[in-house]
Amino acid sequence: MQGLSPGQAKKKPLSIDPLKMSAPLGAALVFLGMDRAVPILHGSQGCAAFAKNVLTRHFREPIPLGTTALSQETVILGAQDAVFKALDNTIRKQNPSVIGMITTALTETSGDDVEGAVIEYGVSRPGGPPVVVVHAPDFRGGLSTGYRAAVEAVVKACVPPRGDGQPWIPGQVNLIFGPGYGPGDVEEVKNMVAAMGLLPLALPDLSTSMDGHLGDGELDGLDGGTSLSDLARMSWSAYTFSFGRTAQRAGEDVAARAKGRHVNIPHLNTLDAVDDFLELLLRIGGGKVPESMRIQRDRLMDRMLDVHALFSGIRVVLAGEPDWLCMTEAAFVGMGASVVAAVAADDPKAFGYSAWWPEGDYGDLEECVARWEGCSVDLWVSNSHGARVARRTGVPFLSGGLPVWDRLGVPNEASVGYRGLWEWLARVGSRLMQREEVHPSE
Amino acid sequence: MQGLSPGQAKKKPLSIDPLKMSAPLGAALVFLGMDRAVPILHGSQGCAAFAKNVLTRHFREPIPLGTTALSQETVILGAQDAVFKALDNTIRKQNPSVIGMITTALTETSGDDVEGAVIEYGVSRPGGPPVVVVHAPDFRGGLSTGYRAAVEAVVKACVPPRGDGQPWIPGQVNLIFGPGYGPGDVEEVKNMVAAMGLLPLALPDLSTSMDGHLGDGELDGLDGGTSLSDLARMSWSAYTFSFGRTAQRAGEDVAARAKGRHVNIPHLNTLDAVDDFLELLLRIGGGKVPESMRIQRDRLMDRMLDVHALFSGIRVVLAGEPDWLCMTEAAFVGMGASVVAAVAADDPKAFGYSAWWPEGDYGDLEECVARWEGCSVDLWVSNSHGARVARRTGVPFLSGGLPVWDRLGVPNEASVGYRGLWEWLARVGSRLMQREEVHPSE
Amino acid sequence: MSSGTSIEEKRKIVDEVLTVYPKKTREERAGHIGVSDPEDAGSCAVANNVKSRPGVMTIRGCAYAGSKGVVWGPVKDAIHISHGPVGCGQYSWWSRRNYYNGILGVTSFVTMQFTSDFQERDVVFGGDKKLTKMIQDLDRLFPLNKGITIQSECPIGLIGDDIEAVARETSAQIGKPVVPVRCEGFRGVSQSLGHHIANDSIRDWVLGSRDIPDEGTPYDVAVIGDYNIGGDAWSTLKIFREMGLRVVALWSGDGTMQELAHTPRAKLNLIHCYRSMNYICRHMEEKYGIPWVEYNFFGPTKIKESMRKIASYFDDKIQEQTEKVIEAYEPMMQATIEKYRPRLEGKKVMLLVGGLRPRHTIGAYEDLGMEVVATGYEFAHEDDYERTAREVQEATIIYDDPTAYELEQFASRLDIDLVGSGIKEKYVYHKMGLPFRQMHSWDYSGPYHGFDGFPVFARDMDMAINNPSWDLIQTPFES
Amino acid sequence: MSSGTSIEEKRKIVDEVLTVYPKKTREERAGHIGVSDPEDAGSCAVANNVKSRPGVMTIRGCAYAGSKGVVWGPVKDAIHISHGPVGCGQYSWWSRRNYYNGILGVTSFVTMQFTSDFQERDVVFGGDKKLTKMIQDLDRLFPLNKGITIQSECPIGLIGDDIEAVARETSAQIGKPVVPVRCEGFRGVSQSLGHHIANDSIRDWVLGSRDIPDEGTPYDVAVIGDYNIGGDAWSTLKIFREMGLRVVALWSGDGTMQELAHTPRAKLNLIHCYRSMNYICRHMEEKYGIPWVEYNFFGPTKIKESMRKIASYFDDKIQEQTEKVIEAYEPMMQATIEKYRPRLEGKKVMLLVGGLRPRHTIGAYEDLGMEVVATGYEFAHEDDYERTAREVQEATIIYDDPTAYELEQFASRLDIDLVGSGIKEKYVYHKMGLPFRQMHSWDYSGPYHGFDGFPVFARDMDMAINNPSWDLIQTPFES
Repeated sequence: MQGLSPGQAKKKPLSIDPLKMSAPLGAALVFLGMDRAVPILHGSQGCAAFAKNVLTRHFREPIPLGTTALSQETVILGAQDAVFKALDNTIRKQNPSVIGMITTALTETSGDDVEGAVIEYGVSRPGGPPVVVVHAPDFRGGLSTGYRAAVEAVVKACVPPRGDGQPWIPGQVNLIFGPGYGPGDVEEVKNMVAAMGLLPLALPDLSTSMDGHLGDGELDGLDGGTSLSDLARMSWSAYTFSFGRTAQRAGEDVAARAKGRHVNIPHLNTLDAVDDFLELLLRIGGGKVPESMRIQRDRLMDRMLDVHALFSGIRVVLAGEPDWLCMTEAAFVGMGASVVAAVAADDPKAFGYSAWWPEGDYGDLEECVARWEGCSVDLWVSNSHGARVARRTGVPFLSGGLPVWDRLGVPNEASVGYRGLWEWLARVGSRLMQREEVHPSE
Repeated sequence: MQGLSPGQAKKKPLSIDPLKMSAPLGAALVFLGMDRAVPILHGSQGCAAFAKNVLTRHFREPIPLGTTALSQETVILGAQDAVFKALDNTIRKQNPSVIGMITTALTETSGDDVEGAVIEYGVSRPGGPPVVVVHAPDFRGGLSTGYRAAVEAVVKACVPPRGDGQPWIPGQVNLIFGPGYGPGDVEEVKNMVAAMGLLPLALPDLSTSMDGHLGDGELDGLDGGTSLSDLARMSWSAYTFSFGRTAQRAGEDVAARAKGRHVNIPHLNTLDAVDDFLELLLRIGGGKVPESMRIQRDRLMDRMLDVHALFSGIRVVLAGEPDWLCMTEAAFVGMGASVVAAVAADDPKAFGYSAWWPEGDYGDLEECVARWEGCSVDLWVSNSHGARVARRTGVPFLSGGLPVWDRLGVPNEASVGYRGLWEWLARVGSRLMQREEVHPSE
Repeated sequence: MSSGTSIEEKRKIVDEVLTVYPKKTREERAGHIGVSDPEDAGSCAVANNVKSRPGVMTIRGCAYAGSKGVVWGPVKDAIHISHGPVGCGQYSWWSRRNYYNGILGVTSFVTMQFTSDFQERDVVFGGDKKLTKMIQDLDRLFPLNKGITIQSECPIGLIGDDIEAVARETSAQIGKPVVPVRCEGFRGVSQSLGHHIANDSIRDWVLGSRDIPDEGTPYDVAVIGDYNIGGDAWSTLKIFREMGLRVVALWSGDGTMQELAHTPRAKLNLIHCYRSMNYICRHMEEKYGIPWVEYNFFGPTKIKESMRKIASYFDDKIQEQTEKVIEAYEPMMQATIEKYRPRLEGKKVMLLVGGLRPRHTIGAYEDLGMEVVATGYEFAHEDDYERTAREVQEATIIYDDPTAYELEQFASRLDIDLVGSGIKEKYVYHKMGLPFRQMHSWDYSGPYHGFDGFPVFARDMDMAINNPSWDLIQTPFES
Repeated sequence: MSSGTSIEEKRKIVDEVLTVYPKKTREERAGHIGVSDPEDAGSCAVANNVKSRPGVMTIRGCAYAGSKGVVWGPVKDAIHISHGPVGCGQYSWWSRRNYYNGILGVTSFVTMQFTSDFQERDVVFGGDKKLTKMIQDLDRLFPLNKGITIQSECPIGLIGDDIEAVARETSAQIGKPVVPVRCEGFRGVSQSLGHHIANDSIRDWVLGSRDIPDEGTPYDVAVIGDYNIGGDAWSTLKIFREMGLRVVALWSGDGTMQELAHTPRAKLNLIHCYRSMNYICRHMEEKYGIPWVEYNFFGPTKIKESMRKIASYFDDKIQEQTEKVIEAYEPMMQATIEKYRPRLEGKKVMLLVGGLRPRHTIGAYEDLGMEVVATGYEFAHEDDYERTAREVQEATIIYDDPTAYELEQFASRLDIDLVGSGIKEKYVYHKMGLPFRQMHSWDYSGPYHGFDGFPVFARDMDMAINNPSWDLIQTPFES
């Protein structure tokens, strides 16, 4: 894979058609995967309104995202009162189990003491739900940076160290997910773990909160996701897996609290990566790979061969969050394609990916175009914003990552595990196939 | 829905770009869903070669389809020797559990006595696998006609009447599928039945034979599907369901042999049709609708609302086999779309659909085009042959039915049940969405 | 349709909804919610344009949204820099569907996104140098741009950057307008102040004089406050042109910098979205003596009324031509009503939108036999509520900046058939089993303005309400 | 590469594979399988063109496939009626990818499908009347067609229809050729007889005389037996034109009725697919004295050899030009070989195809360093095997109409790296974990002919063999 040298990237004073999402949105995403959690963006109303807009279009779900609605005066005179009011109102209306208080560029620039305000609130109104403060200034990193800050803050706040007398619960396994895992992916991993006879505990668990369901009663969009009691029980697990490097430190922290073992899984997007993961689970669980998984594997192998000629040697351009890039690159390379350019929407070095991709401070679509100009590209995969640029430059496009609004059911799609990869191959292969079979004179 | 009067249709002396597949292929399809079954087309080599070609492209699987390889002499002098040799060779090489001997236009025109030959073969070489003769002249009906003949012949040959002392097996349910159900659909129905605590027996069962898997050892494409012992056990089921009218008579016959009850399910392509089916299963099984089904239903409802504006009031043209038309029409109409023209690839009257669609003798793409000319159409759904005509006439196209070769994974797709319909909505909705969001000046 | 009793009933509903609040909040919110009463002139004049309470799920945006997202963004041949961190520009990117003609990246930049992507060092050391460099680079990369605007995000206002100085300096360098807009998100209580700030920035940095070297005609008009969402302005222009008027400027959907600058040549300003653009109309009236007239192009009743009102500013020729245009479209309007009215008659609508829509669309719904039984604004002012009073039926509930809770309560207590609001609310109402249309972006459809827009509007309302899916929202099995 | 020992080894493998058969079958099949031996002239002359045994999974087609599918189908401006039941035309529809220029449904009909869709009553009462009506209708519906052919399906030959009479009558009516083709599927042992019948029908119903009112040139040639699969003929034409030749007719990919009729003007017939078109070349040689020469346009070695051979029929000008063309393409050919040969060197190939490919592609594989270790035909004759003997390396296994069993055995016993055959076989080999390319239709790729085709061919073989998926075909867990 090609890469700009960091020097090249840093020179740019502007970003055109950027892919980078900002940190508060990433932090909010973690709380959307927690049961009865409400994330509050500590900033002006617009911060919450805009982030809510993007998340709503992607998930096609109500997004419970609050705001401290700062105004000129509160910014100048201090925001403690706004924090108090926001917490008061949120607790009375939504009755949340946990609240995420997420800073923004505004409050980080003004140097607001949000921790102090939250502590004081707890003192003055005891008995309320835990309030997890996450620092996510828009000007530091992107979605992944905010996501990581949030998942680590949640672990610190909600996963207690395992007590000396408390044994591990046999077969219970913690799964800490990075932002590359949508609801469909989380579901797939949980299903795999459960199929191996183990008990999965996921953080965050978008598969039950943001999976798009219309249940009885609960209309506020707060139902589903990891509960506080799930988090409390995480310290009773002997094994913790984290998925994607963005979740690695959180996974390590959980394992440290449980005094158990931690394994980071960079991706589950190739057949052998899934095989290896199942081997790990086998060693933990001691059982057998069940028939259902074997059927999925047989189907995956068959499809890999059915589609291999479509992927062999094609040149792909990717743009997205670092974890997603790692996963998607593995899937393409595993099928014989080459990734000729990858642009990260957040700084890959900060997540341990420095060997592969250029710095992502300025990762934008303009860069994406610049990289492949002069070389033929068979497919461009990025979030839906890429569609317009891809169309303009004549490159076949397929949306992936976040936000995606040009296809339906995307949050439920999986690309990991035997079944996820099997579906991914059909999805991507069908897109690639559109280049075939068209008669030249038609 | 509009329809040509039968008179109009009958006037045509020619068929241009026909959708009709011929009967022997339909008959072969049934045997492809039976374990270690080999269908043999009794005709010239080309019959088998062509049908094999079509089925291979659709399923992307080896298709075990034999031929009696008739030549000029054998046609004139009688084909008994060819039948004997074909059976000899097939039994020696493939070691099948059951053979389908399917006539073609050639042998039906020449008046060959294939029953006689098969009986004589059985007498002269006792102990071989059952040979089920199916009459499927190419000049009588289409794929559905051949399919029906085959599934009925299989029931007659392989499902014995229930003996007086033999009780029904509690919870065992027979599922007789028409040609509207691909491997993914059959799997979905079996999963539903199993989730309700019942024991499904399917005929044919493409979900384990034509699902595209690469297992150990068995490379001949004969593994998976309904076994002879499954068929034998079918007479011990108190309930038989048939899916689609093409399978209705076979279902009735199975139920008669089991001295049980039969219900025909026209389609499972709307939420309420699936609800009704589950109610029926509840009455049989007496259990509860499990949580997994509720989750699927909640997701389906949610998606219906997410996509309803895409479907509301759109005008759709369909072309395909009668059962498939019934299913697909139900799905579209259930979502508020209107089917402005439907062209049947086989005579719908012959399957009890006369109230809805015009005679299908001449159902072809030319007709499909003729019907919607002058009125705007938002989507055309038919087998892949429709793509070219749709492109020529500027109508958005989505492939469905058989054969489909312009998308991957199609045999595994489902459109029935909560989950199948949920997936179908994303598939079709995403296609409809491509009309949205394109800026006029881009 | 309604009656005194009905007014009482509605007041009772409002009271019931508010009882859950603590006393202080209840009193405060009561001021924001009224029930229209022809006997009581002040019944619709609810409290407005005050700060939302922190922690409520308001759907309001911020000043940046009002400037970049609404007023400035659609000006197609200028480059609009989201100055500050990446999120604001990213999240609002292409969510308003302001259509335009032109070649993207060459003559038009509407659907592109430019940001200075502030990093920590920019916050610490200031962003003026970066901004200067960026403007120079942009002008080099896109030489056909006709101007550059600086849309300030929150940190800019805190770190003491002097973007006005940068604007003056770079404008001289590139020889084109560079417009600094102080639309930091924390200013004001909603996007509304952003509109005002943006209007003022056009006034101060762009607007020209009446002495424009082009021959005017007596029929020159400017269209103000049509953002061409889904092609709205194109339907609008068609009507004015057919009436015989010459549209010299379009503010701001599909509009250009030159049109903005040359607007003072207009003989009459036609304003559709009063809330977001009244400031500039008042300014032009004061400074140049250009009169302005409000119009409403939703639904045939209001379209015809508006056309005749506008024509009355001109001579007989225009007035006669206007009648001909009305007559020509009559059959199409009738056909639309005949087709959809039987399917929509009596359906009850609840609205919560911004700008002009909560009052302007009422006529269009009524043309289809529907009733708007509750309506309100995200960010309206006193004058909006005054105007609303003239449009609503008796006993309509009117709310200002309602909370999600209030809306959900009204929706269920008023037996609503259709909710019209924004994307952020859409799925909440879906979960309640309530048909919903996005009334900011027309839910990816449009246009809704003018004669061409009404059949689209009617079809969309029909497809939302009459889709069979709504009948299936129940669970048949016992848990 | 090979040696006498190797020949022995191969013979042993053949014997082992055949042992499972009963004696009679074993003897019969042994005649169909040889091992090439330079010492033994007859070693490749295996038994051929005899009936396949019923019940074996032969991949052969029928006479209809040979006529409609191969020879006639690509003639683009004629309408080809599949006369009989619907299946034959339906199943063969657009499976050969014969590319063409022209407007579909107006001037070209290749990718449309026309059938008389026989019903029971047609079988009972005969189809001549229907056929007559159909031809009249087609000519009315598609007035720019240049002729109509009647491709007989099985029942036609049994029910005593007189399609020749219909052809004569309707041809007079529409004033265009109507060609009856007696290619019923039961005739002959494979598609091969269909080629012959189709050739004869062109001879008898279409071919004109040498007296054509157009000035010929000394460089007029006809290209015979290129079906333009994936654009093959276009790559071919390019070379002949660059050599200075004038191609007056193309048989039959992208070809027209007029080209067929005017072929006798050619000074030389260039034949690529000998099997399907040799009949017409021999006829033109006899009747008009037109010489013919076979050529092979797969891979640079054979392309160059063929170009020089063809040039030798012409004057110095052509010969010099030919050398220039060869020289011009040399760098591209070298670059292709340098890129792919290291990835493909020593890979073992097994082929089973029809027509010319089992021998013609050997040179192309060898250009890439690959070995064709087993090859054979679906429907070849004696003369094909004679020609094959000249192309294969020592100890190559050669089989005629092999069964699926035989092929699978050879594939595993010969440690094959790549199988080239048809779509019907493709997935069988996938299940065996063996890379596979469809060598009838180029697996939706192409062209493979000529200089332009070789890089495509090389890339395709590389992507098939070197895809990482093949390494993963194993099951890691215990059952």
